[in-house]
Amino acid sequence: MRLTCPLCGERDRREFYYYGAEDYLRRPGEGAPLADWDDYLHLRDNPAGVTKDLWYHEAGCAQWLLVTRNTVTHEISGVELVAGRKE
Amino acid sequence: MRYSGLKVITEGLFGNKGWKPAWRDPAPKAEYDAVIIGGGGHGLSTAYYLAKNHGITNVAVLEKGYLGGGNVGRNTTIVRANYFLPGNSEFYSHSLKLWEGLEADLNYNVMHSQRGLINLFHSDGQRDAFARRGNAMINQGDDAILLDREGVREHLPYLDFEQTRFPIYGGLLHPRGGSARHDAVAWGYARGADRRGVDLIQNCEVTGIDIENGVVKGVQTTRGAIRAKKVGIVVAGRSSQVAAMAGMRLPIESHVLQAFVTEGLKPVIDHVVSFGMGHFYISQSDKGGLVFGGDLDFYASYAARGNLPMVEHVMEAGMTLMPMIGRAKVLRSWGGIMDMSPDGSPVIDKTHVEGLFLDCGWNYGGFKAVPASGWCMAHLMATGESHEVARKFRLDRFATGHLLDEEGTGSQHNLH
Amino acid sequence: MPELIAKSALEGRTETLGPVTLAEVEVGPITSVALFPGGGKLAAKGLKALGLAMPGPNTFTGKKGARIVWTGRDQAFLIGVEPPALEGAALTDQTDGWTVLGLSGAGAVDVLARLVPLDLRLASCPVGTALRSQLNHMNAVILRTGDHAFEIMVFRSMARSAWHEIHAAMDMLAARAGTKF
Amino acid sequence: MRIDGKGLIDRTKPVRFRFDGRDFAGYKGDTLASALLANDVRLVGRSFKYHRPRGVLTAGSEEPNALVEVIGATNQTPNVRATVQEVFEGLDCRSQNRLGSLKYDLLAVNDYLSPFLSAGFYYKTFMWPRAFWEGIYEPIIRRAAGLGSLSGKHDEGTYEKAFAFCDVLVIGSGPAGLMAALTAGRAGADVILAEESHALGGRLLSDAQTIGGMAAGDWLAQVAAELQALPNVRIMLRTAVTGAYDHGTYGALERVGLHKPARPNLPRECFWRIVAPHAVLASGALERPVAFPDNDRPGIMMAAAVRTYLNRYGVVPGKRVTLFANTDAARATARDLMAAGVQVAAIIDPRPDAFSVEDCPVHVGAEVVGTRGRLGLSGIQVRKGSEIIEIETDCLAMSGGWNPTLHLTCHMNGRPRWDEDLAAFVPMEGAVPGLVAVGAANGSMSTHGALVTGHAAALRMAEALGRTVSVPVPEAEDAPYRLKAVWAVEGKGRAWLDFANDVTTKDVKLAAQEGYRSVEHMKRYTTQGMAPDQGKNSNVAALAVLAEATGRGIAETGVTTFRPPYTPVSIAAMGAGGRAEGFAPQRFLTSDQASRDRHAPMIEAGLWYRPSYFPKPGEATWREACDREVNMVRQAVGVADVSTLGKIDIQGKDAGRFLDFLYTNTFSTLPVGRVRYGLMLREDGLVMDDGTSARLGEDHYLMTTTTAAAGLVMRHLDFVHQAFCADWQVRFISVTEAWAQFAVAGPKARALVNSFLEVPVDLPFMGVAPVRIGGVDGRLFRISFSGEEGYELAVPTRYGEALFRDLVARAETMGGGPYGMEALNVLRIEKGFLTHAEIHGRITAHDLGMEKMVSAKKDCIGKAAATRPGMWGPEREQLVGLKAQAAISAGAHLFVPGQEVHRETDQGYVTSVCWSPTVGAWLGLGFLKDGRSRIGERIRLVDHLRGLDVICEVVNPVFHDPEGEKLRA
Repeated sequence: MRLTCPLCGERDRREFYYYGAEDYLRRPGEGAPLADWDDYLHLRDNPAGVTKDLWYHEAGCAQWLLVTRNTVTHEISGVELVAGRKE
Repeated sequence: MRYSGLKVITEGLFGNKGWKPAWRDPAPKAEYDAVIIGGGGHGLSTAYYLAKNHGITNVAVLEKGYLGGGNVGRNTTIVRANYFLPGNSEFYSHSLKLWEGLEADLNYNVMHSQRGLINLFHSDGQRDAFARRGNAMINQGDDAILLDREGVREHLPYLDFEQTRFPIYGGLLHPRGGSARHDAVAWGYARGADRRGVDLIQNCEVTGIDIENGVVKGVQTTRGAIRAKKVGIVVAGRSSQVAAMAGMRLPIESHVLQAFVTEGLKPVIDHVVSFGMGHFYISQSDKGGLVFGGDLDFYASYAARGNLPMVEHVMEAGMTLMPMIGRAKVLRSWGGIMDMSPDGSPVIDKTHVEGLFLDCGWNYGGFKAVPASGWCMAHLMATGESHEVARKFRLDRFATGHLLDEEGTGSQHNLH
Repeated sequence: MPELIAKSALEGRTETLGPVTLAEVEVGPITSVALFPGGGKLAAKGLKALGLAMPGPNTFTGKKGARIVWTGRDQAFLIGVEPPALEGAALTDQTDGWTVLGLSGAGAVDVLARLVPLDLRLASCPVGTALRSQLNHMNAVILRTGDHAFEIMVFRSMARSAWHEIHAAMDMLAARAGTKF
Repeated sequence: MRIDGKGLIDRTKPVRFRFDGRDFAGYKGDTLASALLANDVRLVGRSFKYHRPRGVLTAGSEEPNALVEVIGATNQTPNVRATVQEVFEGLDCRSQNRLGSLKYDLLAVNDYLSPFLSAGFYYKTFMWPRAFWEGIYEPIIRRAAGLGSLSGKHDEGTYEKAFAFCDVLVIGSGPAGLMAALTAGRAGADVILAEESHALGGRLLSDAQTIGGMAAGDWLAQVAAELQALPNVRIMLRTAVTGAYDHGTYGALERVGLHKPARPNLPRECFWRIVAPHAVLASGALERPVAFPDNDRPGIMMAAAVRTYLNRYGVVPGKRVTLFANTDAARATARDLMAAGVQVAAIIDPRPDAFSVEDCPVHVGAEVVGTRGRLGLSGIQVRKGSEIIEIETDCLAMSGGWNPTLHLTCHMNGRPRWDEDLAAFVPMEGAVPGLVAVGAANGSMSTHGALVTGHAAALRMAEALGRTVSVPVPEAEDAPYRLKAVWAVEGKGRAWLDFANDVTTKDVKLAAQEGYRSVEHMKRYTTQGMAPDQGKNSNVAALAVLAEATGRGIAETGVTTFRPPYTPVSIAAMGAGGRAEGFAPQRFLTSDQASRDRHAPMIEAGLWYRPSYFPKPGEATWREACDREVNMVRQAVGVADVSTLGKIDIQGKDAGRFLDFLYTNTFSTLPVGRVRYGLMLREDGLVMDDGTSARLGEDHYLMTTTTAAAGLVMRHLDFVHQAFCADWQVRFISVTEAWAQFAVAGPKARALVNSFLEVPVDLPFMGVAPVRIGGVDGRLFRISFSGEEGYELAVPTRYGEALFRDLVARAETMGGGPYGMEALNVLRIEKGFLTHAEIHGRITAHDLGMEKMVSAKKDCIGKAAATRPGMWGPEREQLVGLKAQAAISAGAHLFVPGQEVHRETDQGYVTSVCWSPTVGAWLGLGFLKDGRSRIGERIRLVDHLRGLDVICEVVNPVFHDPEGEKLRA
């Protein structure tokens, strides 16, 4: 498996650390109800198909990446930096 | 038809012409008292115990492919009851007891073999953590023995005690741990359920769940609509998709776990052995293949196949721990799709829909749970109450913070 | 007053096997230059004094004695010179954090191909390339300093493992040399 | 038998080898199989279940029968394919899976018991009495099962792994692969041509034919020479591509040293990770056997294999050969044999309309229905209409047609497509992105088809790479492929489908009869396809038999999935580099040698090595040393290397704000020059790590983490920064490796520190200041992990060793010295300080009694989730100290004295213990239900595993100097 880091280029999967779904980017604000935190921390769409998830180029540039990916075919259709991402 | 050694001999003498099908191939009826979605190990055992323990036999198991085609047919077959946390301890303890009577109960040889499981540890801190776990196992009524380095050497003389990267300090021996023949477990439960009247319906995919006013009414399938008073979702690996049909969003992320088997070899590994400093566990099947595995590939996936970095990690772990296996050749690798929950423990619970029940989130420990999962899910579906050994497997425990996190790795689905 | 003797991780070890030489290299000061948001212009002024600029991703510029190596988003290592006073960037001394290994000679690429998951073909990795990646299980910064020459930066505490693994790869290649390929 | 003038072996280079203790001679270029056949050795193994005599079936890696153990100087290698293993001087091997000799295998009795050993018999018996399973039945089954054996000794061989990158990977070097490689190579693309065998050519080495008007061998030599000369083409011989993985990654196994005597540092094998955006699968096709009664005797071989042995190795496996084949193409075997002067007794062709042109008896519309010969074939029975013909023959060449070698195209779950005309599965197009199957692997069975499709695929790939080229395709044989599918022949006796696992047509039918009708059920119930050949010889025929038994078509029945590896790969090859210390990098402290000089046992702490204790003469146990070191710190001064702690340099105007977000407590208010203890939560509200952070300047902090969590914390910081506050004025970088840091602790610590500072400092507790030591800039922190007045002194790493030696020498003059991990642990337990033994991932700030450290004035990571009802409260276990006069243990559980001991009565557990020389008692830290309100109670500590049952006192976890007067002294 290979991922194209927007900075480092195409690299082997072994350089990356996987965290989870992009949900982790939508941190509830202060004072949000606990149900929002349950959503944030635990509940997932978990699609069999295209998803967006978070990878960390741990052995490379140490950037967190938002990857658009198909969980069935493993096709990767987009990678962007988490820092400075388009909301 | 009852199986026995005598039956094998008499059938053999007459050309094996008299063997009957292990299960029927019925067409789905229009209505059942209960429908189980998923014909894997857990679904089949749920149906079996619904019939056997609760006398509910007007039951259908709906399987989109073939029986036992999910994780029960693609795992490393380890059976153990070595948990630390209350909630898990009693459940797996109950499961192990069921395993110990399974052949007699099912009249099917699932080759459950209590060859002993040894978890190796490689530091003083790990020793203490394993001792803490071993004491919990004994407190639960199960067995555990703390081995020092020499004790491990007696059992596993082939380990690399001299050069391995993380020296072997000792191991926690769980004598009643072991392995079983995975397919046979599915088939044994299937045959047992079928003999009690359960309809096992293969190639029947559920496409929708019918709910009216918050009450389940039945399911839509590729073979037509089926009405049911109670519906159980038992589809680990696909839980999120099926639960979504009932409007639910689950605390589950699907991950691929690879496993490996070598060519057949004469007996060389007697126990189930696991490494404490890398992800590697191994046993030898009765056919002679070394069956081993490691950790998840770590990215969400529904493709039942993995990638090389984890393959290599597993092999490297094997080489540092027991380099005598180096010349065994890997014959086949495969991947299974795991329901990973945020604390590594499963869910057996009611849902917000009346009559709809959920059994999911087995992470990668589902095989050994097959008997107790079915037992408890059947109890829940039959009585509406959680079984006493599955009471903590609540769906809302993540929201409330009553976690069952054995590894202590936190609410990241792939870390358990 | 104690006399503090400086010691590098490998004490300047050098070894040649066939055409390939592996050696610990002394590169002088290493300073991380990490730009603050909006700090690029200010930092550029300071670097200009050295005749350097923040390098683009996966490259290094300058020559031995004063090099600047890309190491991440808005981040570079200034190597070989004491850092100038820079505004707009966080400067952090990294001199002692790294051991630099030089690997050179025909076959250096083959040695690295045993350990590094990178496309090292010259077209993909020309001289002047700096890649953050792995040397087997260690994080590393790999600089292509010549067609047959690399500098490999690893964490200082892992220098012995790095040496051992590169050396093992050299040994195996040397043993293969008699093998028809 | 060797035939003069035939074969590509080097007859000038004879090679001696041994098989089952007998010496034989072969030639360089022989495989073990060809050399044994040349020596008329037909019996080479025993089958898996029935222990039937078995001979060589094929000439490739798909061989199911001829598996041997190769005996090396230090170890043995099981299940080596004799058809792949090249002979070399001194090669020593033996047959396997036998009890007694190969000829008189005692387990051959199983063959007579076969009616009782049908598919799945073991699921139906061995259940009574229960205790007999592990005791009797299973051990017997295990001993009988398996094939070759491992020695149980460490594999000391050398193995290698490597990466390779190219534009076009060509898999297989038959006509299709050569044409593809030539086309892509001439176009200037970087090409890797991987060939499983030891020579280029594939079927061109076995078939006498013409290409482009020249003998195929000459064309091959010409193309091979050009490819070798092209700098952009890399030829990898003895390299089997074993797996197709995501995004153009392929696994491949190279046999580097297996065909020659062992040599130091020469790898036995190399496992390649090849990355190629484009790949050509030119792996050819595998001939398939026919399941007729007793089709498994030595001497019954694949027709193409017989041809390969003749043309490539100059060997014929018999004196009177017969051919049973259902294609025109297979007739070439008979013609080649006759041309070489070998007697062909008959050709049996099941097709009623088959031609009959050969100069030997040809039985059209006939089938083989039986065979004779105990240890080797001596004759066959042929049924032609109602007539049975007996034919004497010692070699039967069979062919049931061909299966494209499409395995790699299935590695990403692609399902092959059934082609009715070929009566075979062909690859699904695009099943592996970037991989294109050509030639026979894609069902183009003629040489012409191979050349044309190989060329076309490579041309398209070159174009995709922006390259153009014109390469003419030479003319070649283009005969149509005609066959009548024949899977099984009815008759008396068992007909084998899977030779390796002893699966017969009866087994497959029985599976169907018993309801195991899905192809996966049949496979699993009969074990068909699970033997070393992975079903290469049997899958399609077994499927066809199942389809017939269940009244379905083959396409409808479906196939089982081919999974990696294509051909078995040793664990050692894929795990190359992992042996011994190679499994993970080793991290060494600058004080490492100094500690070893003092005979300190070095123990692993994560990847680091740290001194356990520093033994003195006369100390018999580690405890004596540890007690001494503890007393030394409490009474004088001790020195410890703490460089392993993670250190993160954080700068910027928003650095304080950033720390406030990361830690539960506040750092933006910390004065410059001061240090504060911080607690860091995971977002789920549980404690992630703890440590101190120092404010070095207005916009400059230094965070420390625990050794264990250093990487985790760095990743966490990167996430929080990049995900939530990338626009803040803050940057950070690890400086763990840049600084060597030493703890100096004890009542004389200040004196020691000031003895070498150029300018002595008077630091307050939790202060930090820059210092100069011997001309070097360093940092001095007044922090303590021991409870004594403590300092940590940091210098650039290169000075670490010198400073450590100096500090230790000075300490010794003051009655102090170095202390190791054991003493460090005792000191921190005495003081109630935490490590990851306590912070084990299920612990909240509330559990630790640190809920007041969670600032109410600001948000921080983990704050919200920690308020969930299950995360705090008296039903949870809380940190307590335990004190006892008898030995206690970490890992024990806690109970109320007098109550029964079981799960329901469990009150908690112990995480750390020590003998405290300071307190004069055994001390422990642990977690007890509602523990803080139970201080002063007595609790029963039970450790079944270590046989301990001790009454302890529940106490405050800070045993030593609870008011902290020594720290602040």
